[in-house]
Amino acid sequence: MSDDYKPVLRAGSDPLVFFNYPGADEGSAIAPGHIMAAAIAHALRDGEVVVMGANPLLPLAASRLAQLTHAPNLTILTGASGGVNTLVEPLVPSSGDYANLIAEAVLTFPEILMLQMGGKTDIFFAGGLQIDRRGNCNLATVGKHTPPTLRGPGSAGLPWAQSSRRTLLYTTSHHKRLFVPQVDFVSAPGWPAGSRDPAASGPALVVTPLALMDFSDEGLMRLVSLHSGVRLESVVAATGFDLLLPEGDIPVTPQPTEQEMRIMRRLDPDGLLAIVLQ
Amino acid sequence: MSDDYKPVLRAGSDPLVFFNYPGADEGSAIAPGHIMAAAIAHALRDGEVVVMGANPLLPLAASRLAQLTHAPNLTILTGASGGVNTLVEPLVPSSGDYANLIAEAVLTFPEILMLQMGGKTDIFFAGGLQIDRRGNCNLATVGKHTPPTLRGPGSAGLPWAQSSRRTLLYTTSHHKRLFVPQVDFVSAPGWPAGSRDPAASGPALVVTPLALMDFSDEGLMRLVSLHSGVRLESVVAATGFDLLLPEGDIPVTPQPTEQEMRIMRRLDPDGLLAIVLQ
Amino acid sequence: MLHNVTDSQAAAERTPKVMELAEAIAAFVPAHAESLWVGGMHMHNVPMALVRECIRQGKRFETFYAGPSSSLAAELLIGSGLVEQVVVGYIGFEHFGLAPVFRRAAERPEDSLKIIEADSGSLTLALQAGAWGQPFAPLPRGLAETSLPLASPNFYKSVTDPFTGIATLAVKAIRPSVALIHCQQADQFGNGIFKGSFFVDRLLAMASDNVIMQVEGLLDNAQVIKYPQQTGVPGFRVSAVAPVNFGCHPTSSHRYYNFDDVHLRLYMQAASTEEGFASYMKQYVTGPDDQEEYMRRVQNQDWSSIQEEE
Amino acid sequence: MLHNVTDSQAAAERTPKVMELAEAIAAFVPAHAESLWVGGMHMHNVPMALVRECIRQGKRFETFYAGPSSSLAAELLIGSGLVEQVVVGYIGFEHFGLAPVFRRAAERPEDSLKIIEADSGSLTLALQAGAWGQPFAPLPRGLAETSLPLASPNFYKSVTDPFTGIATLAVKAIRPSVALIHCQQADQFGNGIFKGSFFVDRLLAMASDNVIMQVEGLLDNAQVIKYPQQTGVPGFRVSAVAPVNFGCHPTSSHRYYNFDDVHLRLYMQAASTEEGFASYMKQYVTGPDDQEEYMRRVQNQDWSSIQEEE
Repeated sequence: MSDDYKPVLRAGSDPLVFFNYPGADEGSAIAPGHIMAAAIAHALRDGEVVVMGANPLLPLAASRLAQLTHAPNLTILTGASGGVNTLVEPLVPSSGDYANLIAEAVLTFPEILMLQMGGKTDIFFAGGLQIDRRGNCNLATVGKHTPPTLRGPGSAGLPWAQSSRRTLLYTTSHHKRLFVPQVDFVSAPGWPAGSRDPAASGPALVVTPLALMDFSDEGLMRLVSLHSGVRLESVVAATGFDLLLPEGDIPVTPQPTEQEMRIMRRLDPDGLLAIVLQ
Repeated sequence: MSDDYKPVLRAGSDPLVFFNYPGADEGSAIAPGHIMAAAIAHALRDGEVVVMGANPLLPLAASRLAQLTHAPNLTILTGASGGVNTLVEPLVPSSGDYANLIAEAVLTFPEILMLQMGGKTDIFFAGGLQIDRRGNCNLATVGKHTPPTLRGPGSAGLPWAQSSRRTLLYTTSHHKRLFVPQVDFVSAPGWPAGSRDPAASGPALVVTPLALMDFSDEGLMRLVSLHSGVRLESVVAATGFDLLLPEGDIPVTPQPTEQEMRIMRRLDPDGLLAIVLQ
Repeated sequence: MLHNVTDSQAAAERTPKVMELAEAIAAFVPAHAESLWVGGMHMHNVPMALVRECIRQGKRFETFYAGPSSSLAAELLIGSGLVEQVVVGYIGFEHFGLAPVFRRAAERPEDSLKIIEADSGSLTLALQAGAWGQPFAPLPRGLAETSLPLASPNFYKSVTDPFTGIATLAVKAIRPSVALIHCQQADQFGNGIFKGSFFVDRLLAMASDNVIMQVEGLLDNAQVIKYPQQTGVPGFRVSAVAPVNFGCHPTSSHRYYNFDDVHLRLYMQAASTEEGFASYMKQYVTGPDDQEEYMRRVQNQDWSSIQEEE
Repeated sequence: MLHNVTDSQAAAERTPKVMELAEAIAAFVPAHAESLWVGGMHMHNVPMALVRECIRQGKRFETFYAGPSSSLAAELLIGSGLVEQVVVGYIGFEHFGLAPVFRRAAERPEDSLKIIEADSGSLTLALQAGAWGQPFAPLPRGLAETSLPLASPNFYKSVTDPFTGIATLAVKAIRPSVALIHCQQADQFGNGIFKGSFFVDRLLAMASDNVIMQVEGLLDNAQVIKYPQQTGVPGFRVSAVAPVNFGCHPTSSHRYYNFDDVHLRLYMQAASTEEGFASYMKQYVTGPDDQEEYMRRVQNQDWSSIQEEE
């Protein structure tokens, strides 16, 4: 630490020491967060460039997991901080954290946007207040626009999702108010009506605490697998539109391997992945 | 010097040690270059921001002289290097020199252009292959455009001269091929026909080895003063258009004071200011 | 070779830009400013001491640019009623949740706050265009498929690409009349250093008419000259430098201190009701005369009671 | 807190990007590339070893962007006849004088080289628009009063500002298919460090399809991670890293060596005639097999004879 490092305000306010979430445990059991992170990691290919926005704990855990297993050439852009290939452990929950600058480079935020909007990234992570069956995401307003019944934070970087080859959607819950037939406001565009252009970019995967979904050739959301212990009826009941089902038996999302769990516990000793998701 | 500093190619190739110009002397006499630098320095006001392009020895000497005398709050942007308020002594002849980074900040070159084009600078320095009576400057082609009789380097940053409040023109010679009735190509626009809008930005001063000139209310070049020992006839003969003359006696450009000469000799111990200008 | 004593003497004659916080805001923020952009992002490097002082002095802003990612600054300014119109890229608190005051203002049936729905990328491109003196910024493809152009037809307009004839959306250049930014350190002439992330703040300082900078501490000009590549904001872009301890609290100052999760959760809880927000404002913004008194109140806060309430 | 041994093991599995100079050019520069932009400015940080290798391998470029300020790279590429069209911001040698080969090509009556008259500001804005995925860049006011729009009506086109209705000039976005850049140092994954000025090279690396980087020397990834703010070019933007000694010669490499005024004056003198240029090319560009042989020839040059000629 440099000699100009200031005395901390009080215990816990050190920029490189993070508070424990209330209720944080050792995270020894496999939680939905671990299954989700592993599933996202499997979707990332070696050599790809991923960019993430606010609240990036899950995509960051998934990307680091991929880097430490099958994708050592993955490049991670940690949103607001401008960090490239952050190495911080444990992971931190805020995208703009100083800790994310334990990294290979620090870009300005305009540069992060430039790389994203300029098509220099392969993967964009997104979520929303609402997601519909075509993968449209809403981070702005629910209900009519003025005044809304629920005011979200705003569309942030979501309108530029298509500038990355694939968008991976993730949610920390799975219910009918979230998975709606049609979003009230399109922050990130999903697949247009009609059959999907194979060369087009758009939402590729949806990861929730219950299940893994992708999109059909017609651009409609389709169940890929159910997480261990989740019943199809629960997912259908929690989804506000007719989810396409895979042919034949519905697979179970692979449980994280022992090695994957070991890495995730190291990245996340406080079990944030297990807590943040209910 | 840092530990990664490389062995030099041979004597003289050290990035912080500059070659002597052939014929460089102690510069003890007052040369036209000193008169010009002092005249430019006098035109700079405290608190202004100046930006210079290629081959900046003269404007850099003038700006440093101003900073060290009446304008301590002057800000100097040294073109290609991106250096802000360079302090290097002796001055170096190339705008992109590493030595110019003995400075307060290093900007990228896009940032230098951004500040210039975005109107955040007060003074732009320009010159050209041709300058006409309205202050238009040509750095592109003499004669017809394709093919030209003389191909210059190109317009560089000159088209954005008006983004700075005042443009100061300087030349290292004064002859009829340079001071023409009308430039063959406008790289930097001068004053338009008609009377000058007092709020408009444009060329304010022309400094040559013979004389100092400004522009009338109609935007026409006008003699301000003759350098010591220069006769009016010489200037008239070397100027390819009717130069407006001041009313009454024509003043002599002030000789640099003892203090100014002392500073210039310190900034330029090799007498480059005396040599570059013939 | 290096600058010598005479230069240092000249530097000594330069006018320092160091001011008291209140003095800087009084001098460089008009009573009714056209527009405001606050540096930092999310819960990081937000110049909260400058924001609180603007509120104390009752400065009004026609437009507040909440981009690319605003949090507490937007909340306090909106909640104080000092902002007429907010252009929204993002206002929220990441893992702490949605912005309670912004939500309440937006969800109210009466139209007290004008909200222009925008996005972080367009806001940043508009700021960059402003810095370059460009009149507007054409946008990359993609935005036409969102609801934004319809929701904000005056913010996003269509223009025909003169090279391809293809219609593309564009945003007008933004040149904030006031920018508030935080650097960890600066010299007395305003050469500011980011000890961590840059966020949008370097660009912001280049684009804005008036830049007011708060810093954790001052350093010598000689130190700045030693590592000029480290300078994040060149001094000539800065109107005033205000040194202030813990000036970003409760957001973080990179390398100096982390965001204050306890205080932020206290804010989230208080601001969940109008009354709670009003008492928060009284206790922490309008009540304290200055940053020192603010910090005393923060430090005397009974943390344990708040944590027990969880 | 910090990355641990396991990470280093993973990093060890990453594919290094280090290549021999000739191999890098062979692998990443198409035989007939659409466009080329060379980093550095004037006589500084120009990746001359990469440029000479492109010429040795006979790579052809449809468009060469001579912006914002090109010197010897433009000369050698134009003189080799490998460039079909050059977009000119500035080609010259500052205090050494005008560019002799460029002059000769331009002043010839027959139209062997297509020259697009442009300017450094517009070229840089076009590159920036390319990096952002914007279709074009509107220009600040002023250019309409120059001769440029008339001289280059396909480079500068008029567009109507959709917010004000005012006509403004614009340039099409530029995304170079090949960028050659010089960093003083890089790690094996292409994280490059500028030890001095950045010039346009950081932006260039973000905008271009293929970025080939030469460096004076390699450093450990661990060193890069120690000072991440120092990284000028993030590795993922780089296709290949070629370590080469004195790779910018006869231009400078900031902090490493100054430009070689003797060799530059030798060049200026030789290139003042076609025959002289041809023998310069044979001696210093096409003749030597590689950078080592080039440097031997440079070092064996009889400096004193050249200096006597002055």
